[in-house]
Amino acid sequence: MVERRRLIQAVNDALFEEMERDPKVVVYGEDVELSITGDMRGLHEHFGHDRIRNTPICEATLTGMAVGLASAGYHVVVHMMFSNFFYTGMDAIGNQMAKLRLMTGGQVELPITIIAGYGGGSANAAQHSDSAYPVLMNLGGLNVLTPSTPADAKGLLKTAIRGRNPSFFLEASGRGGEVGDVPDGEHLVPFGRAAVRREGGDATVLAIGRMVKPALAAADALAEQGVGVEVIDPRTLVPFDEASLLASVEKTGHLVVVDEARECCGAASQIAAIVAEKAFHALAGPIRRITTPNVAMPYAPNAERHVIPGEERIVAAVLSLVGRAHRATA
Amino acid sequence: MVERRRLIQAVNDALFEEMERDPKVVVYGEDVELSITGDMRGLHEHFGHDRIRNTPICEATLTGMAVGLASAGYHVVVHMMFSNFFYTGMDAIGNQMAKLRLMTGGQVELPITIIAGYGGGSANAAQHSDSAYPVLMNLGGLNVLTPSTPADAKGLLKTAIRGRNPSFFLEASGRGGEVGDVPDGEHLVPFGRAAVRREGGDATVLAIGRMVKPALAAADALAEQGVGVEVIDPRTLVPFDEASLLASVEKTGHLVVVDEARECCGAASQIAAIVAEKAFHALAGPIRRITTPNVAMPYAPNAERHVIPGEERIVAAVLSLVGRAHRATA
Amino acid sequence: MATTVIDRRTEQAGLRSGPSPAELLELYERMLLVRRVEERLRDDSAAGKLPGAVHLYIGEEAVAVGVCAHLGDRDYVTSTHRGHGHFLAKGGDVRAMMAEIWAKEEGICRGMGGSMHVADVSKGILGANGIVGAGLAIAAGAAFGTKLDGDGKVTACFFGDGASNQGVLMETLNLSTLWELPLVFVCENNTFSEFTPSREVTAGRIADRARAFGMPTAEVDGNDVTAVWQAAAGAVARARSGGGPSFIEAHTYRIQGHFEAEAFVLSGGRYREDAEIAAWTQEDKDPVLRCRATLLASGAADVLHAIEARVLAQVDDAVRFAEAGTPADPALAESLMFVRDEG
Amino acid sequence: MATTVIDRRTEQAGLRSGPSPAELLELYERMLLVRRVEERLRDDSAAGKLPGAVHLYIGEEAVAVGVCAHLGDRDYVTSTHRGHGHFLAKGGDVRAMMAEIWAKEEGICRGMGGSMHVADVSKGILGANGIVGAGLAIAAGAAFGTKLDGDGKVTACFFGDGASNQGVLMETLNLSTLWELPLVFVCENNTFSEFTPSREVTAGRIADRARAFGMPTAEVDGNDVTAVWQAAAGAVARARSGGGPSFIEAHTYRIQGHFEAEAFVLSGGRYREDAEIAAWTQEDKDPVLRCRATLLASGAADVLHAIEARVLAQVDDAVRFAEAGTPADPALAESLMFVRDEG
Ligand SMILES: Cc1ncc(C[n+]2csc(CCOP(=O)(O)OP(=O)(O)O)c2C)c(N)n1
Ligand SMILES: Cc1ncc(C[n+]2csc(CCOP(=O)(O)OP(=O)(O)O)c2C)c(N)n1
Ligand SMILES: [Mg+2]
Ligand SMILES: [Mg+2]
Repeated sequence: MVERRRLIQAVNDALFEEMERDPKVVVYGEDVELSITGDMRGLHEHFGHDRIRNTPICEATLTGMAVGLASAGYHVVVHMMFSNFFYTGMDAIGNQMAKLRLMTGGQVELPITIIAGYGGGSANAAQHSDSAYPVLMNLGGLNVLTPSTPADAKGLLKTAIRGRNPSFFLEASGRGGEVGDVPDGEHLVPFGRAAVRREGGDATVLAIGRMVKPALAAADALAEQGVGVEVIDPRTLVPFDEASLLASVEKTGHLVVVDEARECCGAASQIAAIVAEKAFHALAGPIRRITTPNVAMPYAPNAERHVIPGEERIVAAVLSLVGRAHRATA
Repeated sequence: MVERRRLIQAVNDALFEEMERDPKVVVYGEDVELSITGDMRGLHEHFGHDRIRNTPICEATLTGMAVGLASAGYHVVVHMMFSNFFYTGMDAIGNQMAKLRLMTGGQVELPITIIAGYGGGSANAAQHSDSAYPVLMNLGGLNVLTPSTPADAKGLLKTAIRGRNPSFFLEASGRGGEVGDVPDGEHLVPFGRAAVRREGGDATVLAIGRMVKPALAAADALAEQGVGVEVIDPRTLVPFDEASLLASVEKTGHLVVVDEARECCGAASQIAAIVAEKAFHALAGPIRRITTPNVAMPYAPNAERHVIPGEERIVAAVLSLVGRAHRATA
Repeated sequence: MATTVIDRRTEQAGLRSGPSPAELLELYERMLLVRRVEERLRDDSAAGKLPGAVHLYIGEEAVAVGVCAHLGDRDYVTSTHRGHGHFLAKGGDVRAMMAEIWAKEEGICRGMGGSMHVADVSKGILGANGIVGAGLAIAAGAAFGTKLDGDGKVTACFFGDGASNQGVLMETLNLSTLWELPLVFVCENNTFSEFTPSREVTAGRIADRARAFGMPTAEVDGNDVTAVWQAAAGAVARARSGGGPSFIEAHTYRIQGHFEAEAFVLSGGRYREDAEIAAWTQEDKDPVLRCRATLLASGAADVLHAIEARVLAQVDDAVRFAEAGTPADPALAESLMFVRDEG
Repeated sequence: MATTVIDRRTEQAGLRSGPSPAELLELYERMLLVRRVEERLRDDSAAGKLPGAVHLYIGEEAVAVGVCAHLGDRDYVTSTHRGHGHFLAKGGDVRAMMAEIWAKEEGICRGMGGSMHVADVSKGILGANGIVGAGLAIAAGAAFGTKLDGDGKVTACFFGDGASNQGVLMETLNLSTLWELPLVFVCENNTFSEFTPSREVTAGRIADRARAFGMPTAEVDGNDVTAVWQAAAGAVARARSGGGPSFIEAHTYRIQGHFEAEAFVLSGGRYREDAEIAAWTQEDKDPVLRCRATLLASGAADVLHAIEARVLAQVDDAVRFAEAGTPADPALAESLMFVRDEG
């Protein structure tokens, strides 16, 4: 059985279920009680001040506290609003969460889930629009989750909260209203397993998070031109499902990676590098990255649209690879 | 005319010369007056408390202050000791330095030079051994400099201090004693121009910062086996000299990227992705990344050696590409 | 806030007793400009004409205006996400700000920054800032620069009660005390951090955090422009003459929501009473009405009418200018990231 | 430090007047253990036997020992880069610590952490930390956890005068006050941040930063183990009984260099006088000698000999254990990064 849920409801459901299941799950963050993004709505009334709590504005302490609270046996959920605020709380992310398990010789487990919105498209300007996950991916010890559907949002968040490692759960800003089917009852999504969102034989398009939607639209458009596109949604960037991607590239011979994060050392770079190393002989052409260029997000909506990847850029990239560009766009 | 200088002296020379040249150059940081790494030695005696100054331990403010001081017309040099401490001062790096010029519509210039050591190999353990530049590279608005010789250290640092953008000048920890020729007099090295450290026709090895040395050693070893390796030192990662690299790969058909930073979304990923996109048709085989795996740096020296790239791994990677592995290593 | 507490040291700084009648009129006009601009932004935001979020300063105008009255173009300010008031009080151009919020090429940041990032560096306005607390360290850096310049420039740093819980406050209190920076900390305590009442997230008195460093500190009624003006006079004079940093905590109240889509995102969630808001809009509290009443009592009715008309005309003109502007140039996103000069 | 200042609130916390004679002997033995272990580390580091940098606590032993005397295995501590003393005072195993510093598989962190990261979570030692100030927030988190557990566990957070300038101090003072966390802040003011004298980088009195939050605060002679013990007794009792956080500033002195390669890296650079160091090694200042003198005066000479012998044997045994250990397993670097369990 499935149920239609908005993405933000699915997140909210996951939190309710996990807090209900395990009294050791504790949530805190700035303004989580009134929940301005909606993902935390109702939790305070239901679970009370010990389980979910507003904090002062002090990201350095919020991330550091998560380490101590997790070390003391709790499963910690921290809401950080926008992924730009990771930088404000970066010390404990980069120097503690990502390293402490190794540094202690495996003595600590850090079941920490950090939730934050990411990405542009809402004229929030540079300081509220970063897709800050490549930074996390380079730090070594952090899981990075980029759900694109309500079902995955719910299932990945539940897995994260139950897990025993630090995980960053990234919500595409402004996409909370999107609706999808969510399986009834206990729904968990494992880390490191990509979803093939659409099958196709001519090119593989790997799209991350909010980029899955324009990738699917591009695949539709390309199908009309006779180009079969396989759309892969990795769902988690760390751990990353190499096998599914490599299998798809073995089949199609072409790869386009679509990512809203900046190009330089972005997730798309990492994925392109993996394929250039491990599926080189299957490649029939260059690997294209469709990303936001190396810029801060501009405020003006037309400028935002100019830099954020969209359907047309994906279509053009695929066509440039499959060699039908002229015929198809003529 | 050239002079033999230790790397750390070359850095010190650059600071002396630029502070002498421009009274608007100001230096601060924790313990810069006594200069424990040696790069700042003598500056305090010579230029006094207004030009170089010890600060309290407060990285968030140190990086933020740089933005204000630069906005007020100064060329700011901040010493941050170890690149791990970038995380502690990350907010102003990620949310201000990297973005403010765009956000103000180009009103501000931020001539800021941040100096820090990076990398492992000294049993400093995880919190003092990160090669934290991939994080910077993803932020969009920051120059990233990784000199590998005394001459480049001097020339790049001088260019950075005179420049009008934020630049991160990264010193390989524990390598300050290495000696090299430095041209006499005014010596500037432009950003975005790679150096070909050794020519060769069979494979291109791009090596970053402290990895240039093992790459050259590997090239020597491979030469004995009849394999000609071209060693490229990009010198600056942002801006990056794509043209030189692509030209080399066009010639050799093979690329190995050697980087001490972690593999995931590291500099090597970015460089591999560029080549997989722009020189695909020149490639005769997969692109190999030789990096530190996605781990925190362990303390034990044997474990450090296990994870940090070295000559053998480079040799093996090149041999795996040029197809002489069995013959050569037999 | 009925009481005005000023530390002894501030009193000793040799203040004039308050603004002159002419100065008070100027303060009033500046406050009214901020108010009318933001009422227009409120309406245009509700009408869906503005792209991003707008955080309004309505009810807090006396703070920015009272402080900036003592600053010239060569002095610096750093501001917050709620920065229109600081921008206008420091002499920023209304048209250029309005065009910015409308995402136009004519905007002060060419449409790249928007409401949360209005800056005019030529006027010493180093920028509104979307990162809570970030302005504190930037201000310390600017103040360090002016200290090195040695020509008496002053930096004022505006920040909220919420920002006061960011560690960077303590760091900059420490450093500016040690380095005797010409810096005026201005805490706008409007009783809320977004939707959280300050008292739930703020222990002790904020001003005590500065007192712990021995910094001259004043707590003032932030809705009384004269009280703010007076405290700032002392603090700015002290900074200008090399006396180092001072701290002003201005008690005020945010009349609008945290931002203009608040009702929508909270979908019924409540964190304050309507009656509380209403009380702060009365003539005994609202800083614009209060100042107006004082001026009326001194017989300035005609002048007030002229001011009102002038301000409204200015706002209309600015909106027309913004509306008629050219859409921002998308290519700027790439061309403006670096000054391309090195090497 | 001749004077001991204790706030009135601390006095009221109903302390015993000091440790019993038997307890004082235990405190002495623990201090001596820290001292002798570190003397051995000093020598072995100079001899090039230890891989990384070692930061020694010599001269500051009374702080860790006086505080940890009130803590059990289920209580938590967070520590600093100078963490051997905290580790041993909190009951960490000497052999396991020594083997860690020798980079051996038998090390408490299996050779992955080293001197700067000694941790024994089973003993509540959440770890030495190479990031100055990081322990403050971690301690607040642990204290929040124990508050939720509601079973009277206490967290003590050790940090330096240098760390006191990190904003995270103010953030955790604020949050722990609001949330009434069972947390004891222990500032070890040893007058230096690396090679910078504290007064050059630290404005005001550090304890005043806590007083600004209304936190019970004590300034004590950190070289007098009884004074530390007493202040900690009050603070720990308060935390245990739900009375919230307290702050102790212990005035002490770092006798060794910032780290053991100091003379080498400074190559002649000086930041303090030899005479100053020498003064702190005298019987009226050095915490171990001072305690010893007190015990001698009370006629415990024989016991002291036995203790000295026992401690030296323990150190020898630990070094032998470490030296004979297996080199760390390099593969751990990869296998320990994650608990591989999800999905
Ligand atoms: C570093 C950071 N954390 C969180 C936010 C989200 N945020 C925006 S405004 C705000 C509240 C600020 O409160 P205060 O400083 O009192 O300013 P006010 O809005 O009341 O003017 C918060 C939490 C942010 N912008 N930056
Ligand atoms: C975030 C950070 N900044 C800088 C350093 C470098 N550093 C190591 S110890 C130290 C001084 C610490 O002084 P204090 O807190 O007084 O401790 P003490 O060494 O005196 O025990 C500094 C600056 C660091 N380890 N971490
Ligand atoms: Mg507020
Ligand atoms: Mg110290």
